[in-house]
Amino acid sequence: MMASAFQRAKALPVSGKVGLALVIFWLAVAVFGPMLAPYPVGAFVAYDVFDGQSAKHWLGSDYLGRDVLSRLLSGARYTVGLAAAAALLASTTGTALALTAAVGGAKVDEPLSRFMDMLISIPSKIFSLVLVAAFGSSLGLLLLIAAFTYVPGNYRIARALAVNLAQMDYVQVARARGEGRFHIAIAEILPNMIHPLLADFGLRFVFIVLLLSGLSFLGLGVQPPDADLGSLVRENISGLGEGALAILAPAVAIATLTVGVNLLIDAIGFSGKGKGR
Amino acid sequence: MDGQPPFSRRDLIGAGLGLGAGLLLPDGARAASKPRVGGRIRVASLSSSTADTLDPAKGALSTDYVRHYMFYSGLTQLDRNLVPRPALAERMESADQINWHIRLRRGVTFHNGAELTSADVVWSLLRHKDAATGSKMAQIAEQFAQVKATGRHDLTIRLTGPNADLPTILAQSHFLILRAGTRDFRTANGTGPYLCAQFRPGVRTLARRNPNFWKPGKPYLDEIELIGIPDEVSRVNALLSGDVQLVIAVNPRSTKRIMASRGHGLLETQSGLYTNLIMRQDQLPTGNPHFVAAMKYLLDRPLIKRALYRGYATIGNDHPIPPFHPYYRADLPQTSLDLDKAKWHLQRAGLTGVRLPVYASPAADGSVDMASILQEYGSRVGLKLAVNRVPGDGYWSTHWMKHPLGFGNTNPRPTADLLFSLFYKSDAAWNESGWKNPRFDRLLLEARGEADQARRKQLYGEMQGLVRSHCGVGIPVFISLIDGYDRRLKGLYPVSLGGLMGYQFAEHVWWEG
Amino acid sequence: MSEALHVEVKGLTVTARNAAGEVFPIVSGIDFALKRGEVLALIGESGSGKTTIALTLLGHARPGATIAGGSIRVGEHDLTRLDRAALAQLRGNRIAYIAQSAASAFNPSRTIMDQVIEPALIHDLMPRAQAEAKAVELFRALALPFPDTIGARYPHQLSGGQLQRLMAAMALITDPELVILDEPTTALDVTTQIEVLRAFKAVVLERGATAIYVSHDLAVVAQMADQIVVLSQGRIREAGAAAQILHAPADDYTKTLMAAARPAIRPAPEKIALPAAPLLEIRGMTAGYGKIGKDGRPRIPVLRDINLTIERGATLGVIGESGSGKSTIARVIAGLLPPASGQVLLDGEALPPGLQGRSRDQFRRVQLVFQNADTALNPAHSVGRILARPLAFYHGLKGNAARMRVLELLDLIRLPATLIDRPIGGLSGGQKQRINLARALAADPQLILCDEVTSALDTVVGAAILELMAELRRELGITTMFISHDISTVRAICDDILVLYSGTMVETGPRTAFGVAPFHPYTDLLIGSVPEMRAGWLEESHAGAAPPPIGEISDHPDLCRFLPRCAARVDGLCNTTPPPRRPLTKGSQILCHHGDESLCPL
Amino acid sequence: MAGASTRSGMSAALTLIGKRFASSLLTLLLVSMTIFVIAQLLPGDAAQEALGQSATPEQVAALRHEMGLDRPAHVRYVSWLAGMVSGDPGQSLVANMPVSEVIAERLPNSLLLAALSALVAVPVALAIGIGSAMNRGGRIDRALNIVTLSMVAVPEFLVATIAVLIFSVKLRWLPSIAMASSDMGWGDYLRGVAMPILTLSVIVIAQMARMTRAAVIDQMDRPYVEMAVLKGVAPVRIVLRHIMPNAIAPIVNAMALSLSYLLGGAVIVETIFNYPGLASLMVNAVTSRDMPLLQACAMIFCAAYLILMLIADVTAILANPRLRAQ
Repeated sequence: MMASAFQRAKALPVSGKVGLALVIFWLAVAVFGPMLAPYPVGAFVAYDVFDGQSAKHWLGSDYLGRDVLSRLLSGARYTVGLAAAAALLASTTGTALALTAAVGGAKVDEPLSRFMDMLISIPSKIFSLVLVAAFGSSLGLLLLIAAFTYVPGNYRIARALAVNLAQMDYVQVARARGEGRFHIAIAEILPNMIHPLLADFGLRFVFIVLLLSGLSFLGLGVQPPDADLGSLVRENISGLGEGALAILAPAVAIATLTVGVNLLIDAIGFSGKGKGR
Repeated sequence: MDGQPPFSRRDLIGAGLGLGAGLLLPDGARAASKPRVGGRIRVASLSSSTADTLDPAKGALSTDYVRHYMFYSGLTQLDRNLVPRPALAERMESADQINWHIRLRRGVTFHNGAELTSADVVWSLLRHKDAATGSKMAQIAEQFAQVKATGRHDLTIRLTGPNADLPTILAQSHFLILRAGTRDFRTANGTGPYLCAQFRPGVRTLARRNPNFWKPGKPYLDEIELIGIPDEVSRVNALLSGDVQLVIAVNPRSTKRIMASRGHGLLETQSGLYTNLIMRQDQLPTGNPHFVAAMKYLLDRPLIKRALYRGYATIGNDHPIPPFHPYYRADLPQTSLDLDKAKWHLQRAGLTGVRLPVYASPAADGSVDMASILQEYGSRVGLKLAVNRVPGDGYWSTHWMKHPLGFGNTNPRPTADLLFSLFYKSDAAWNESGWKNPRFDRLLLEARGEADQARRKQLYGEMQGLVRSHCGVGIPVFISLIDGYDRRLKGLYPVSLGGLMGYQFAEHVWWEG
Repeated sequence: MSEALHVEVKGLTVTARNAAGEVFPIVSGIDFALKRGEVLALIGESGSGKTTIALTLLGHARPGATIAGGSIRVGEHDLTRLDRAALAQLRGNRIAYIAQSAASAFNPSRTIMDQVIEPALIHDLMPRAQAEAKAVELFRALALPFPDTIGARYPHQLSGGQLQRLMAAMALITDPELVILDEPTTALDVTTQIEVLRAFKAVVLERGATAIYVSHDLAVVAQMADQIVVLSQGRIREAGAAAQILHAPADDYTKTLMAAARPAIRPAPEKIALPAAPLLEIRGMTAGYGKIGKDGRPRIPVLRDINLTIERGATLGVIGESGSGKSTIARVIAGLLPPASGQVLLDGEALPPGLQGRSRDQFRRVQLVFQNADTALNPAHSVGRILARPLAFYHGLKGNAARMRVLELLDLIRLPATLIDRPIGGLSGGQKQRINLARALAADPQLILCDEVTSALDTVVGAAILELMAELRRELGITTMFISHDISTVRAICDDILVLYSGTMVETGPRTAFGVAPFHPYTDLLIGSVPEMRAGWLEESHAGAAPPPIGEISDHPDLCRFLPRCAARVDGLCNTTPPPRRPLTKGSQILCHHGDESLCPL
Repeated sequence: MAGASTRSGMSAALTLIGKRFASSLLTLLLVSMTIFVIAQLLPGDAAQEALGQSATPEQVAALRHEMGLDRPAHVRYVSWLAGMVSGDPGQSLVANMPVSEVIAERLPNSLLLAALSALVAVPVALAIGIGSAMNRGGRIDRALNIVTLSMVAVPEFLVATIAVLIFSVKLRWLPSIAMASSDMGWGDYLRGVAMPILTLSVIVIAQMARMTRAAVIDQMDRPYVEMAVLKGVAPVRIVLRHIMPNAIAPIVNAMALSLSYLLGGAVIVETIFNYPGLASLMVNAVTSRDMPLLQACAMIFCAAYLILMLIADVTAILANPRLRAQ
C-alpha cells in the first residue's frame, strides 16, 4: 500500500510533485504546527506592531504585537481542517444525493434538483451571514455553511456522472441480475466516479478555503485568539500599505495551499486519464 | 481644558456667540487662515445603509448626526468646551431648573421659506414622547412634563424634576428643530446651514450651501457630499487617493499611513468614548466582588492603549469620567495590571481554574481584542476565558447585558448626569452590570439639581469612587476619536462629543484649494 | 525504382511512448509501393498497425505516436520531410482520407455541405458555388438520395451508409491523386456495405485515383484491391498481388485469417433427452419506448407481434441488421424492458414483465451476455469480484468456497487462474468476453441470451469464442439465444434461426432451411450481401439491386416493413395489404405475399 | 431546410422556456420560504434593530405594531406572498420606501457591474481556455494553468485592497471608491468601476477558463477533429469552426454558473469599493432585519440564477442540431 502510493507519487509530473510537496507540508503544519509555535497564539510578545522579520520573530509581529509565525502555525489547522472536513462533507452529501437521483428516477431527481437550485441561488456569503446571526458563530456552523454552499456544485457534477454511468452496460447487467438500487449505486456506479470526484473534491477544498477567507472579511470565522489563514490576512490588512509580513505570510500560505492542492489534483487527473486509455 | 467655564445657566445662555472662537486654539496654524466661501468636498463617514434617515429623532449613527447637523439647527449648540450656546433659542432661562422659558430668534426661515415659530419647536420636542416616532431620546423626553407655546416666538418647558443640564441636552442632534407636522423624510426641511439637494439612503447625501442661513456669513462650503464607507481600510484609502477629503473614525493602525502623506492630517479628539468589560452583578460567578476586583487587576491598560489604540487613548480607572473632564476626580488611585493581586482575589472567590465564556463583538469597538488580552492574562492566573465573538448585528438586542461576562460600548455624553443616569443608576435600563448602590442614586439626584459647581464636582467625584470600587464595570481606556482630513480643509478642531467636530464640522470648515 | 511508382513507402517505423515514458515501435520495417491508379489493401487484425500506416501516408501520427524512420513518398513529395504547413497543403487536397466511422468523423453541429466543400474552400481550389455544384454532382454519382438537398442536413439526420458515401464525396471534392480508405464499411450492416462498396468502386476507383484500402475483412478486400499487404503486430507478414494472397497464401498467419473468415458449420450436438416442453416461449409480444397507446402499441414500437419458442438445450439464432430490434428481444426477456403486450414464459411459467416482481431464482435462470465486454464489465472491479458477485447473490457462496468456484469457472473458460485478482482494464478483448460469459455461467442459468458476443472481436478471437461456446453447450446443455448480424455465424452454430426486420419476424425456421432457396426477400438480400472471397463477386451479386417501382403506399400500420427496399414487391398488393405468415416447403415460415413458387425465380 | 431547423429550434427553446418558467416559480417559492423561515430564527427584528441600543420595550412594541411585525409569522408570509403575486414586493420596514423603489436604485448598478465584468471576463477566459487547450501539455498551457490557479488562490478582498493601493493611492489613476450616480458621465463611471470589474473578473476568470479548456480538450479527441486535421484545416479554424460549436454548450453552462456569482457574490467588492449594489443592500437587509427587502433581494438573485441557467440551456439547444430538431 505504502509502496504503491510512493510509486504513484514518483510517477507524477513535476508540477504534481510540487503540489504533493505543498499539500504534505500544509498537512504537516496543520497537525504539528501548534506544537512548533514558538509563542502561545494569543500572547503579546512584541512591543511594536507590524514588526519586520527578526531573530525573535521570524515572520515579525501582527497588528497587536503577537508573533505572526506562531499564529500562522496555529491557524493553518483551522483552514486546512475546516476546508478538508467541509469539502468532504459537501462531496459525500452531494454524491449521495446524486446517486439517489440517478437510480431513483425523475420522482426523486426533480425535487432534489429544485432544492439544489435553491441552495445555489442564494448568495453564499449572505446566507452565511444570516446563519451565523441566527445560530451564533461556531466551528461546527462554519463547517456546515461551507459544506452546504458547495453541495449543489458537487451534486451537479456527480449527478451528471452517475446518470451517464447508470446507462452503462454493466449497470444494466446488474439490474438484469436482480440487484437492488443500493447495490447498484454503491458497488457498480460509485467506484467509477471516484476519479472525477476526487478532482472535484480538490476544487471544492480550494473554494472553501477562499469562502472562509471571504467570510472572515465579513467578520465570521474562527473564535479569537485563534484565527484561520483568511482571518489572519483580514485582521492585518491595515498593514498592507507598509508591506507587513503579518499580511504577506498568511496570504502566501493560502496561495501555496490552494495552488498545491490544485496542482496535485491536475496531476492525478492526468495520470488517471492516461491509465484509462 | 483648564479654562472650563462654569456650567451656569442663566448668565451664559443669551450672552451671545463667539465666546469660544478666539479661545483655546489648539493649532496655531489655523489662526493664520481666514474663512472663505466656496469649494466642494466629499466626506466619508462610518456607515451607510437603508436605515439612513433624515429624521433627527431616529438618528442612530455618526452619519445620521452629521447629516442632521447639516440640515437642521437646534435650540442650543455646544461649543468646543461643551458649553451650551444659544442657537435658535435667543434666550433660555430658568430659576428653579424646572420651568424653562425660551425665546426664539426672529427671522429664521426653513429651507422652504416658512418662518420658524414656537409651534415648530413645541411640535419638534413633543414628538419624542410619541412612541410611534421611535425616538432615541424617548426616555429623556419623559422629563418634559409640558411644552407650551406662549407666543409666536416664546415657549415654556416644564420638567418633571430639576435639571440644570437642559440646555446641553437640547443641543443633541435628536432635538434638532423640524417644521411642525413634518411626516415625509425623503428630503429635509430645516433651518440648518445646508439645503438637502439629494438624499439616497445607503448611497449618499448631497448638501448645498444655504444662502439664507441664520448665522451671517456661514457656512463656507458650496457643497458637501456625504457618503458612508464602512470598511476602514477602504475609507483611509479613499482619503489617501484623494477621492474624499474628510473621513471619520480612522483606525489607530492607519495613522502611520496618513501621517506619512504630506497632504493629509489627523484630527485627534480625546473623548469619553469607552469600551467596557461588563460583569453582571446579578449572576455568578461575576457577581462575586473578588471576581470583579480580580478582573480589574487583569486589565493591562497600557497594553490596550498601545496595542489596540497605538497610543490614541487615555488610560481609564474603571469609572466613566475621563481625566480631561472638569468633574474628573484626580485623587483616586489608578488600578493597574497586577497578576498577584488578581490571583489572590480569584483564590478568595474560589474561582481558580474556572472556565468562563466572555462575549465580544465588533459592535463594541476593540472588545474582541480586549477579550483576547484578558484571556491571555487570565490563563496566567488560572482563569480560563473562552472568547466568544458574536456578529455585530443583533449584538445589542441579543447579547449585550445578557451574559455574565461581556462587553459594552458607551458613546460620549454631553453631561456627567446623562452618563451616570443612563448607565449607572440602579433602575436604569442600561445599568450594564446590574449593580445597585442607593448612595450613588441619592448623589446622582442631588447633583442634577445642584447649581453650585464646586459642590457638583464633589458629588460627582464621590460617585466616581463608588463606581470604581463597587460597580461590575471595567473601563480600561477612553478611546480617542481620529479623523483624517485633506490639509486644504481648514477650520477643524476637536469637540470631545464625537468625531468630525462633534459631528458639526459642516458649519465651520472651509476649503483652501 | 521506376518513375511509374506513385506511392513508395520504405523502412517505415512509427514509435509510441507508454505511460512509463519508454519509447517502443508500433510498426516497423514497412515497405510497399504502388503505381498510379492501383489499389493496395492493408489487412490485419486490431493492433496490427494498419491504420497507423495508412495515416502516415497523410504525414499524420496520432497523439503519442511519432513517425520515427523511413521514407514515405507520394508523387514528388517525401512526407517525412515536409513541415506542418506543407502537409496541411497536401491533406484534403492531393491526398484525401475516408475515415472508419463517418458517423463520428462528421462534425455533428455543421451541415453536410459545409463539411463536404470545406477542403475545396480552405485550399482555395474553387469558389463556394462551384464547390457546391460539384458536391451535388458527387452526391448523385454516389447514388445518394435527394442529392440536391441532402447537403443541408446534419449528420444525425442521415444513416451510416449515407454518411460513409458523403465522406467519399468530401474526399473526392478536390480530385485527389491518393485516397486513403480506413475500414470504410466496417461499421455498416452487410446490406448497406454492399451498396457503399459499389458506390466506392464506381466513383473512387474509376476516377483513377491511387488508393490505400485498410480493412480486416479479406472478402471485402478481394473486391477492391490489386495488391494486398498482410500485417500483424506492426510488421508485414506477407505482401503480393491480390489473387495470390487470396488463393495461394504463403504465410501461416494469412492462412489462419482465411480460415477464421469462413466459419465451419458445426454439427448440432445430440440433444439430451429432455421432456419436449420448450424452455422459453414468447407469445404475441410487442415492445417499444414511450407511452402505450390505445391500440396497445408503444409510441416508438421496436418489436411487433413476436412469437417464438426455444427447446431445452437448443440454440436459437436471431438475426437482423442494426435497428431491427434483435437486442430488444433479449432486453425484454431479461426484464430490462417491460413489453407493451404479450407474455414471456420460462419453463411454462409466465415471467413478470419488468424487473419488479421477479424472484431471485427467476433472475438466476435467465442470464444476459452483452455484446461489448469493455462496457459490460465494471472497470472498477477485479476478475474475481465480477465472477464472485453472482455466486454470492444467487447461491450465497462466500469466502473460500466462492473462490474455488471462481477458479473452476476460469478453468471452464480456459483462462489461467492467475487472472483472478487482475483488474478488468488489463485484459485483452477476448479475455474480457470470456469473463463476460463466465459471469453468466456463474449463475448456473438455464437460458443464456448472447447479444452479438463476437462482433466486437477480431475474427480469429471471435472464432475462438464461438468454439468455446460450442464446447460449453456440449458440456452444460445450456439453452442459448444467439443474437447476431452475421448470417454465416448464425448458420454455423444455431439449431433454429429467426430473421428480424424492423421489429417483425420475417422468416423463422430450422438451420437447414437457411441453406437453400427460396428465402424471404429480406433473408435473400441478407445472404446475398455477404461478400465472397473472390474478385468479381461485387459485380455479379444481384443483392442490393434497385426495387421495382411501386404506387402510393397506404397507411395501414401492418403493411410489410420491408416494402421500401424489397426487390420482389408487387404493386397493388404489397402497398395495400398486410402480408400473411405462410410456411415454405423447406420448413420455414415467412411473412410475405409470395410463396414457394413466386419466390423461386429470384 | 436550415430555416426549418432554426424554426423548430426556436419552438424547442420556447417549450423549454415554458417548462422552466413553471419550475422556476417553484424554486422561487422554495427560496422565499427558506429565507423566511431562517429569518424567523434571527435574533431581534426590524423594530429592535431600528431602535438599537437605546430601545425601551414600549417603543419596540409600538414600532413593531407600526411595521406589522406583531402579526403571526405565517400571516406575514402569506400577505407578502399575496403582494408578490400581484407584483408588489411591499414596503421596506427600514427605509420607509416601497421595496421596489429601493431595489430600482440598486439593481441597475448591480446589473451593470455584472455585465461589464462579464464583458471583460468572458473573452479573457475564452482566450485563456482555448489557448491552453490548443497547447495542451505544452509550456503555454502550464504557464496559463499556474496563472489561473494563482488568480483564485488569493482572497478577493486582498486583490481588491492591493489594487486600490497601487492604482489609487500610489498611482492615483483610478478612484478608490466606485460611486454610481445618475449624474455621472460614462467616462467617470468606467474609471470608477474599473477596479471592481478587475477584482470580480479575477475571481471568475480562472474557473471559466479551466472549464473552457476542459470542454475544448474533450472535443479534441473526437474523430471529427482528426478528420479536420486530415482535411488540412488550420488549427485556429479547427478550434473556432469545428470544436467551438460542439463545446459551446458546456462552456456556456460553466460560464452561467460563474456569472451568477457576479450579482450576489459581489458583496465584498461592493463593500471595499463602496459600490451601491444589490449584494450589500441584501446584507443591509439582513442586519436591519428588513424582511420584505431581504426577500426581494433573494428573489432577484434566484431569478438571475435561473435566467442564466435558462440561457445556458437554450444555447445548448440552439448549438446542437439534434436538440434543435426535437
